[in-house]
Amino acid sequence: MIEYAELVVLIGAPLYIAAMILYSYRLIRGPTIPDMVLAADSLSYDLAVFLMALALYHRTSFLIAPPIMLALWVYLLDVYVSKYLVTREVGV
Amino acid sequence: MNTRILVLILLVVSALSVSIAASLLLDIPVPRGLKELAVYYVSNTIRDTGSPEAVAAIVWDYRGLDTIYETLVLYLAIVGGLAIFRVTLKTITKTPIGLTLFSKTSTKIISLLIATISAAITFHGHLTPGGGFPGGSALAVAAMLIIPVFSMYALLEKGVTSTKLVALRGFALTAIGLVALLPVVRGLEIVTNQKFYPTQILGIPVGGSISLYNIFESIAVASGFIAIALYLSIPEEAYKTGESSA
Amino acid sequence: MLEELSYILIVVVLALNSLIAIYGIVYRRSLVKKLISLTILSDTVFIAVILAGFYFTHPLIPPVYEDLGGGNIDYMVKHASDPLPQALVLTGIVIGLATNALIAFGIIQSYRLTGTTDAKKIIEILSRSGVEE
Amino acid sequence: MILPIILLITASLLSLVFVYMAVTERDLLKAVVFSAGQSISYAILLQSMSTPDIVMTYVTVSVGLYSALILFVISKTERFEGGGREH
Amino acid sequence: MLKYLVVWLMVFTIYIVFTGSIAPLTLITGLIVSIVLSITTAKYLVEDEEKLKQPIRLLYLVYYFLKYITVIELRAHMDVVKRIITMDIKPGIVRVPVASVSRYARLLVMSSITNTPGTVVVDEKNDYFYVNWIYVSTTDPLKARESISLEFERFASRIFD
Amino acid sequence: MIEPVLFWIGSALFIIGGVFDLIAAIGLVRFPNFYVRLHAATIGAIYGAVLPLIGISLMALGLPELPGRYAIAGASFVTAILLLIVAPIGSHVLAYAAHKSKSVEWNPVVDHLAEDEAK
Repeated sequence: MIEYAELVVLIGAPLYIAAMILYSYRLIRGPTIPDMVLAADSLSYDLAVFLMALALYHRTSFLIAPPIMLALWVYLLDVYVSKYLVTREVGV
Repeated sequence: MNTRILVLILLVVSALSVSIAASLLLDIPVPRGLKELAVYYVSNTIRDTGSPEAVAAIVWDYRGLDTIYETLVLYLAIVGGLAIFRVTLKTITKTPIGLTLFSKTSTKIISLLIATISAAITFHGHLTPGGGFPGGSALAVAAMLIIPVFSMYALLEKGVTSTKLVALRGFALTAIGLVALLPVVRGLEIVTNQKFYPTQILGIPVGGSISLYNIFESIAVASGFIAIALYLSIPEEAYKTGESSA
Repeated sequence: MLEELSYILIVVVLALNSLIAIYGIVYRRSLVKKLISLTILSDTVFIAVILAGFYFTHPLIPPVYEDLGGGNIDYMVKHASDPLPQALVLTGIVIGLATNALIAFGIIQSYRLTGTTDAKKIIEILSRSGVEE
Repeated sequence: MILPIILLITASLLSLVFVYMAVTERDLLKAVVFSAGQSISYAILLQSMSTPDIVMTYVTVSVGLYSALILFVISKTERFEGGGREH
Repeated sequence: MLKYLVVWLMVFTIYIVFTGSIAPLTLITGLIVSIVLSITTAKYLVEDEEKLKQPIRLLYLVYYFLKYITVIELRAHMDVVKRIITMDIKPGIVRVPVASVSRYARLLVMSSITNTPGTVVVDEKNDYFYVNWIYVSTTDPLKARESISLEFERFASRIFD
Repeated sequence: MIEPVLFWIGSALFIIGGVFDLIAAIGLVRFPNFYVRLHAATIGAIYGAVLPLIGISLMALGLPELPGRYAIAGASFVTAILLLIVAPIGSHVLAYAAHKSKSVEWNPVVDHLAEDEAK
């Protein structure tokens, strides 16, 4: 059964990697800063899924915590960039 | 602008072509096995340290003394940074601006969840990946989310001041030192783990001193970074209007 | 074949990355840009240290046992990643953050004194006010 | 073994692009976002080398705390290399 | 008193689900963590304790979650996927009135609107949501409300108001 | 006997999520400005991330020989729930900041928010 899991992850991988490259293209090109932060958001949500699937691929339960961090900390980037754009001073 | 993209494409293409050529032409051996020192660490970690996690075992047991000194460096760097900014936070009063109401409501929930997850990472640091450093920095992020969303004054009103945080940090550092020094009273070496601290309490694996170190290190890292963030978020006007009391 | 390609490519890319970061530290005039380049350089060095303990096997698992019972030591020795570089890098990352925070405090303070973050202009201002370089 | 190899190749090329863009960008705010992208691609490298301890600390510090720190610095100094807070 | 219990239960459940084990170590540390966090944060999280005494609201929430993630989302996703292929867009920001009162009800309505592809809440002012809409079919606030947020609001007022 | 069913449902969700993620990425590249790209990013966050995470959780539950399968399932489920809370707030905050700072140029059909702010 676990070989099938590996196969499923391998079939899904090209989709996620292609999406990753397209998101990075938008992150590099993005004319404005909100565009770039949006692309970084989507990139890390995509990777949260894919890195979690890597735990199935390597058959271990110890690779599960990093994706949750990746998904959460990009929210921190969102909040800080938005606050800077709105008020110029982050702390007030 | 255009030359910049051109140079970028040149860089990527040359990196790719050099490595393709090297992998085709040269016979470079790639590593296919663990190094001998690592074999020792991986196979003996449970017997030597009582922790199934080899990284935590190295950080806090095999090379525990290094880590304690590095924690001291961390403490000094933060204290040095705070010494450059000499201002008392009490003198500044201003109405908080913050972000939108939605982000305020949801940041409350998200911070609670982050704190929960960071506690889970810290307390299982001797059994699963994680431990003091990731748990502590995650806890710091929970507080650093509050600063832009509610503004720093919200934290100050609740009594979270950087003086208290530096004091908390000092306490955590003292606790780490005590845990390291305590085996000396029974004539053992400094930073002794298994001969002094129990590996299991009532059948629950606690990993000797490793879990204690993890908890205190997490407190130290979190309070240090929150103190830095609080100092950095003092608005510039506080300096220009001369409200600072240097 | 692919394994060799990926290994060499990572080494080449890490070398290029550190060269670009050093260019940023040395030739860029903004102090903030120097700080960003410094973080990139330290990250690259951390990856290089981790790469020193990396090897090709499938599955590649973290060096963690399932329980205290000991488990299958042979399986772990064949498939676990190297714990020593990880332990060294782990403390390095956090200490790097603290020292970079110290540098950030310094940059802000020098901006308050001189009104610019441009390294050349700072030297000009200092030499005009009679302070030796 | 094929999946980690593909990830290593893609992520290392991405990191090269992000590092170059971050160092040569004049707008420091954009440089911060590029350096966050560089951190994300390094996180992929680390995760495919199976080092979860490092990934956790690295992602927290490098995507979250470094970005916040440098944004604090930019908000207190100037946004563009060579002066100026606005466009 | 009840609010502490509810926050405690939430934190404890998240802790257990995240670690995925019921070993004694997890249970003991989870108990400590959840008690500490519920004592320190419950007063900021819960506004009205009376509503917690009606568990029917929780059932509504679960039913809403299931219906939302399958039926409503699928319809909206297909719409936007079609627009990605055909590039048939007419973007704009429209006013949408909201009737929900409590903060959590509004947060739920807002999250539902934003999580549906095609609509994003930009701002909130004087009981109006300002919604960025990918295809503005009407500029009249009441008609826009019918096609954007009416269904969410019905559930939200049942769950949180 | 339930386990193969769970596993195959989970794999289907994982693959479908990948397809939606790719479509979202194409949308993010093709759409003309930030306010329209927000909608493509929402696809990437909900059907491109939350759905496949639930799928991975089901897959892990359906694999009895996987060590620590409950940990994988639980962590993916918690990540999915967190994304459901975090993703809309991220988009909303970014849209708010872009509109407040006027850093994005676009030609809307109608912009009630700008009209109300001009009053």
